Amino acid sequence: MLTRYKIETRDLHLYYGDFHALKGINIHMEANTVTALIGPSGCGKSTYLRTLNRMNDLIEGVRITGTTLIDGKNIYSRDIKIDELRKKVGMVFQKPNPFPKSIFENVAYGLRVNGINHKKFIEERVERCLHQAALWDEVKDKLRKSALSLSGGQQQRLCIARALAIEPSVVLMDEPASALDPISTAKIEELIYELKKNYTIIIVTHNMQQAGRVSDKTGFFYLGELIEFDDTKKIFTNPAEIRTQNYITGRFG
Amino acid sequence: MLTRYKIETRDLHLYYGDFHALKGINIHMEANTVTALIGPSGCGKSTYLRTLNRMNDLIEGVRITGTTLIDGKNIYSRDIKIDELRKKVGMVFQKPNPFPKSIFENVAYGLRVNGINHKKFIEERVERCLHQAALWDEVKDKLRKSALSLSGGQQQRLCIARALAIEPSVVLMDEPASALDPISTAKIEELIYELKKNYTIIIVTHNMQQAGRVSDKTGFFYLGELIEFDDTKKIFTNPAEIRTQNYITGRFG
Amino acid sequence: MKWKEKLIESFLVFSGSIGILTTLGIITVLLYEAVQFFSEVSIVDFLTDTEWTPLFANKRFGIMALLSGTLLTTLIAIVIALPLGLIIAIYLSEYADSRLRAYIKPLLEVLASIPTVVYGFFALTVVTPFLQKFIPELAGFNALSPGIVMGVMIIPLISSLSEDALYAVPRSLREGAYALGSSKLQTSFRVVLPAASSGVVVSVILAISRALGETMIVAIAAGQQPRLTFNPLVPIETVTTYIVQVSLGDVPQNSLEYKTIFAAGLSLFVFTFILNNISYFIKKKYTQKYE
Amino acid sequence: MTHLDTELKALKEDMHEMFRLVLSQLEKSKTALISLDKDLAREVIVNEKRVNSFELKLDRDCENIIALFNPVAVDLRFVLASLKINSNLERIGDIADGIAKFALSIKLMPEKELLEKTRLVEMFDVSLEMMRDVMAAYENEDTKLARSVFKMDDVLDEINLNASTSVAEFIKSHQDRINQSLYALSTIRKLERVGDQCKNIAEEIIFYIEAKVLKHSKKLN
Amino acid sequence: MTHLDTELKALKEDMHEMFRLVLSQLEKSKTALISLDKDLAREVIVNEKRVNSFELKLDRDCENIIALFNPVAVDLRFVLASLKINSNLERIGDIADGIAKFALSIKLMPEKELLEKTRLVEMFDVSLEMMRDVMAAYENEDTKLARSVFKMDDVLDEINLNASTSVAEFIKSHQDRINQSLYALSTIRKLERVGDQCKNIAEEIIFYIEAKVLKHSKKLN
Amino acid sequence: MNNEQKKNLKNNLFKAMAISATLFGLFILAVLLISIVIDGFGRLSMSFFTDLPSRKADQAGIYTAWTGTLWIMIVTALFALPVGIAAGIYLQEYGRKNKFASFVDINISNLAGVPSIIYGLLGLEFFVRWCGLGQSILSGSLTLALLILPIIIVSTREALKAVPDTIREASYALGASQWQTIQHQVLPAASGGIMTGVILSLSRAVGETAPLIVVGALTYVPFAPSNWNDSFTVLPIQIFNWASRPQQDFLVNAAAGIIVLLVITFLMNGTAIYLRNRWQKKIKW
Ligand SMILES: Nc1ncnc2c1ncn2[C@@H]1O[C@H](COP(=O)(O)OP(=O)(O)OP(=O)(O)O)[C@@H](O)[C@H]1O
Ligand SMILES: Nc1ncnc2c1ncn2[C@@H]1O[C@H](COP(=O)(O)OP(=O)(O)OP(=O)(O)O)[C@@H](O)[C@H]1O
Ligand SMILES: [Mg+2]
Ligand SMILES: [Mg+2]
Ligand SMILES: O=P([O-])([O-])[O-]
Repeated sequence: MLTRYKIETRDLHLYYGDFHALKGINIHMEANTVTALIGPSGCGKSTYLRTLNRMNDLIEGVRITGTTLIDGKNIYSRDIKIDELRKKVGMVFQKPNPFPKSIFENVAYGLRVNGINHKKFIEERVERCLHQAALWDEVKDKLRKSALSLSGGQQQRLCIARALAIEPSVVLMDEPASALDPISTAKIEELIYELKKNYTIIIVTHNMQQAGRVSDKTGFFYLGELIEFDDTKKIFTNPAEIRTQNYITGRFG
Repeated sequence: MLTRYKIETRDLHLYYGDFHALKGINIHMEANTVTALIGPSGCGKSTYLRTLNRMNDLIEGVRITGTTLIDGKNIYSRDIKIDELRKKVGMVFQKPNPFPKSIFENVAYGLRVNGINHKKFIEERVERCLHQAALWDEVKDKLRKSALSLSGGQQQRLCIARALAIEPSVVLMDEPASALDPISTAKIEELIYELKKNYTIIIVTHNMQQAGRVSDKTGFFYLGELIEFDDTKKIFTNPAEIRTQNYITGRFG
Repeated sequence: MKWKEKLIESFLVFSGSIGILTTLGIITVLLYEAVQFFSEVSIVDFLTDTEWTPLFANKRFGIMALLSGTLLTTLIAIVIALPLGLIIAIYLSEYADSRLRAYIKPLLEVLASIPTVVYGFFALTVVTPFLQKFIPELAGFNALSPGIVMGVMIIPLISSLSEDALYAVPRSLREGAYALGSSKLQTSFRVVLPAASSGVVVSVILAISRALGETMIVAIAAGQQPRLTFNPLVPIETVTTYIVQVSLGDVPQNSLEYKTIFAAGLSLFVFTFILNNISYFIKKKYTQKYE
Repeated sequence: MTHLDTELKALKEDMHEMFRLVLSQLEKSKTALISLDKDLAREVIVNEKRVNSFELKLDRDCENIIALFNPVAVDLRFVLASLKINSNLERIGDIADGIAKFALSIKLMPEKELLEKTRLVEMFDVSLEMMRDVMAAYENEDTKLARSVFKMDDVLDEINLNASTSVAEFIKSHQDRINQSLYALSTIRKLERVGDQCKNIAEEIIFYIEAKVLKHSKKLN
Repeated sequence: MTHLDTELKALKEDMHEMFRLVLSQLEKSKTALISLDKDLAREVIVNEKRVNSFELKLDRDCENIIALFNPVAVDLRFVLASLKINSNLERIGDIADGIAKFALSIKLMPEKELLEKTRLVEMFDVSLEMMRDVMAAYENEDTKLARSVFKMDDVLDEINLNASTSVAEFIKSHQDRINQSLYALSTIRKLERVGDQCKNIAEEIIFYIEAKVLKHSKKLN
Repeated sequence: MNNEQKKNLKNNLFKAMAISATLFGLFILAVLLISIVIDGFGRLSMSFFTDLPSRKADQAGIYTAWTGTLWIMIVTALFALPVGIAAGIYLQEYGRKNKFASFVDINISNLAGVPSIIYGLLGLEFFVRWCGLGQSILSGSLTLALLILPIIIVSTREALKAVPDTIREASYALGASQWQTIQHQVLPAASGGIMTGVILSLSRAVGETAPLIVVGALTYVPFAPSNWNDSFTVLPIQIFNWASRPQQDFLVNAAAGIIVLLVITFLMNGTAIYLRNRWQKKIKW
């Protein structure tokens, strides 16, 4: 289908069983931008994020209508291979979740399950991704050590490197820094800012300041609806919707 | 001992076994103020807070030197009864931790374990404390329901009511809102602002904005030392120490 | 790749269903033989008769005679194990320092890993003679001695599972209680124990169920004399012992005697089945409260 | 009400105080000049210190609110607008002080003809009117009222534009009153500035309420 | 470098641009008036629009930085100082524009005697010097340099104080040049304002670097 | 007495009770072990392991018993392990929410509580009679396999449950299929826990007596089994047999047999505990 956007969602509805979790979402992201999704707890931010790599398929009883295009292709059409989609749309989770393997194997895993076994190639890719995730200098001497021996912030950057290893073009992040201390958080935010050059990034965050700092566009979700979607600057200085304003100024509920 | 402050700590050192966790802390709080303790993870904020109600006594291998006066009395002297101290110095924890009892019984618990059984008295106290914690209206019709049925934010306010029930004059809060969503957080912050009229409050927080919003004084801890302690306004507009400035402006490490 | 995964997955499904097949098997087998049994023996007699003498010429089929033995030994075991197990659990979880707990808990668990024949032998050769010193009228085979030994055997069942439940109560809850000025004992009994109550109840039910089904200890040390009594000093026979007794003899298949063991087994099964279900639902309902 | 709301309310009240203070300064400076009331002029000059310290306090308050509460959207616009209005008010205070100083410098009551020709009194009145309007607009978040001052500023501009000519004319016929005329001209120039400041204030009010930037835009209203 | 640092750096660069733009406006307005170069005057008037829109942009940038990055301490002081310096610069731009308009209004080259008597050229030079100094002070975070402008402002004040008298004297002897003289006086009043603005800028610079509030304080330096 | 003192007294009283209770449990354990060692240690000799059973106590050995136990253990493991682990994987990974799986779940938890002798009845009727396997090692092993299946399934599930969901999601998010995720991430991470469960369940099988008696293990077998269709006896049954005899000498034999049985059980349990500790230390989520 035709779209000039990297990602475009049209009239997306999602139901968990009877519960209508997303109500007609229309949103689009351009390539190489950072989009932040904010909103009160339970408003559907994560749910929307997870429609983009079809992570919600893993949950039973989920029903979806509407269209989501990535690079112009409907990701819910039949000829889409879900594994391929997930390779293209990487994901980083709230809590750092490295595999209980070595640092090296964590990054290499995505390649291996996708049938790549060429040693040299894997080594190069691992190094490059660790560089990209600004982690190489800290781990280059202990690639064979367990990933669990890293600090929380390092683990999260490792998870980012791991996601980058399969060369996604979109990276989804679901509250990637909420389990981290402020210093690690700052590092992750810097990283997001860097990664923007090569990736389209969507980040869910509870932290309004974070949305302000890292994103170009911001979407405000409320009760399953996308209330407002605009330039982050606009949202934070002059939101069009009163609900958005109430939320970001803390006058909610 | 003589002190004109509600709480005064002089040259406090604390060791966890060999680890020197607090290094010569000197700090004092006036009555009816809110003091925020900030600093990077592991700098000793919680440790210091927990010296004030001797919660650290529960941990094996802790050694303490120096003096801490509350209302002019050395809380580590022999004639201090630890249960009495803890009644005077209430505490609210990071994650809401209501007892798996009814809402009413949660608030009444502190009275009961201190040997108070007068029904009327307990009822009145429970109601008053729930009012103070700005929770009464939300729970007055379900006082006999389990406290676990409340939302996270409500649970945390219940924990505050529980702490108030034994009429402490000091309330310690260790990251009381870090497990809550922004809306509940705002409610807790309002509450702290209200409680200030009657209590001396010390709050540990990771969230600098929170320190700015709720506190009159702010102390910045780093590697077990109290680097700077001053009016919150001063700290946030013009800190005296370059390390403080680096921390609050996010230019740390 | 794909078909390999399909194959693996079908094996997984098959394995999953073995559990159901087993249950079905048990019920079918017990019912199949029991139905035949009840076609020959009236179910009223079975439940009301006070004697159990299927191997004698004068056949009487009063299951109560066996059940009373089972209940008696179980009761003795629980009377021993419940208070001891619970106190130990609270002590280990709330009072003992971590190093002490690390040693004591596995040591106590050794009690549960000892094969039951060993306990039977122990009851017969050590405990009974020892008890006889204080209670001269105690018979060589009796309910008391195996009951006590069974109690000791299930102590770790209660203490370990309860301790797990107590220990799983978040530390923050204890700190909450201490911060309100409560003592250790108050904290343990008023906050921690209620918070862990479902786990504790489950452990007790499991212990009871285990005692009901216990075989070898009673088979060795309780004698094989079915009688409807609650006197712990005389020989008795439990449901399980009877089944062993019959299996050891040369009872022809398809004989009525042969079928009795299925009728007896069915009675036992019904008891434990109910208990297990109760504990399952308690567990389902109350776990994950703190997550 | 949130803690931030409390702070914003306090800020607004203090701003209102500042408005009143500066307005009274300007009123007094008018009387001082026109009626040549030197005592009043001295009072204005003394009070200028109060204006200055009040400006500092408000400045500091705005800074603290931003540093401690991280206001966004309408709250941030309100604080920033107040910050700027505050400095506009301080400048009006300065102007009142300057006019009072003129009143101290001249020896004779300003010639009636001069006042009429230069329309100085009218100018005073219009600028005071503008100040009162923006004050009320700020108080009541009334953008309509705020917009009304733009028209009034046109009057000031017109008077200002003709000022040189009328002063020059007056000087030609009143060689003895050159000094006084020059002060009149300077006062006119100053009052024109007051009009500008009020316009700025009005723009800031509109900016904070409607988030529309009017400043420097061609068409107003 | 953090994201905020990047933004602050960009802000500083833009502010520098604004400084240069306004400085060049003031320089050109000087030439336009003194050499009566009407084309140059027109250029200044046209460029004023650029200054205005640049001010708006910088204003908006500061607001965005505050809204999005919640700067505190030195960062916040820098942004707030820039916000105020920006509006000071815009006013200097306004003044340059006003002077250029005077240049368009007068018909004859300003009399040499008038210029000498009123020390107008000197005034221009001093205020340009002040502007260059605060610009460099901002650039290099040099509080010493910033402090140096306070002394220079004294010169302007003195000239301004004597301006009425000297213009009055000049008018007496040059009745045909009244208009021109009045414009000269107005220009002097304006340049005095430039001095004030530069002083304000210097105060803001010192405030942001040292967190010391100098504004309205009695003793400077 | 004031409130404070009362609190203290109660506290100390409770502590005294708790320590006595703990010591009581440990005391019984000690008495049990010591009395058995005293009774049986002298009887242990090489020939005790190599002698066939006999009517004369001093000539009787446990040769047939321990070979039978070995056979039973191996054959039981052969059936129970793959099926048990597979069922655990199925229930935990595939059928987490569906009705069938939750039905199976109730079942498993029930089976875990069914008295072992009931399994004996099942084995007797189903394997021995209906399947016609006779009173053989195979019948016994299959019975024990069913008996320990719930233990293996439950411990497999526990071990899998301990692997956080985030690990699975991470793997899916990298484009791995479900089986790849299980194979590469979940199983390796859970292997320690599964191993522990397996060993514990086998150690349980080694000690089981009643179901094998019901299935028809003989108390007297004059030869060692050579394949899984042979009839057999096992150590606990041998012990039971000796313990049931009135002669004192056979009680000594029983004690000696018990020592052997206990050593085997303790070794297996010790291994399991060791494995569990190492596994828990290695992986901290
Ligand atoms: N698996 C599920 N089954 C049923 N309802 C669900 C499920 N997952 C989420 N929901 C519901 O859908 C709504 C949106 O959930 P979602 O996780 O997207 O919220 P969110 O905006 O990410 O909130 P948070 O900030 O707390 O993460 C919530 O009301 C939630 O209860
Ligand atoms: N029980 C303990 N035993 C040994 N060391 C401890 C213990 N508790 C804390 N520490 C150490 O003492 C230091 C201070 O800990 P503390 O919990 O006070 O930090 P904090 O400032 O509260 O950090 P955070 O923001 O992460 O809560 C840390 O280095 C920590 O590792
Ligand atoms: Mg979410
Ligand atoms: Mg802490
Ligand atoms: O555990 P038992 O085999 O004796 O039932």
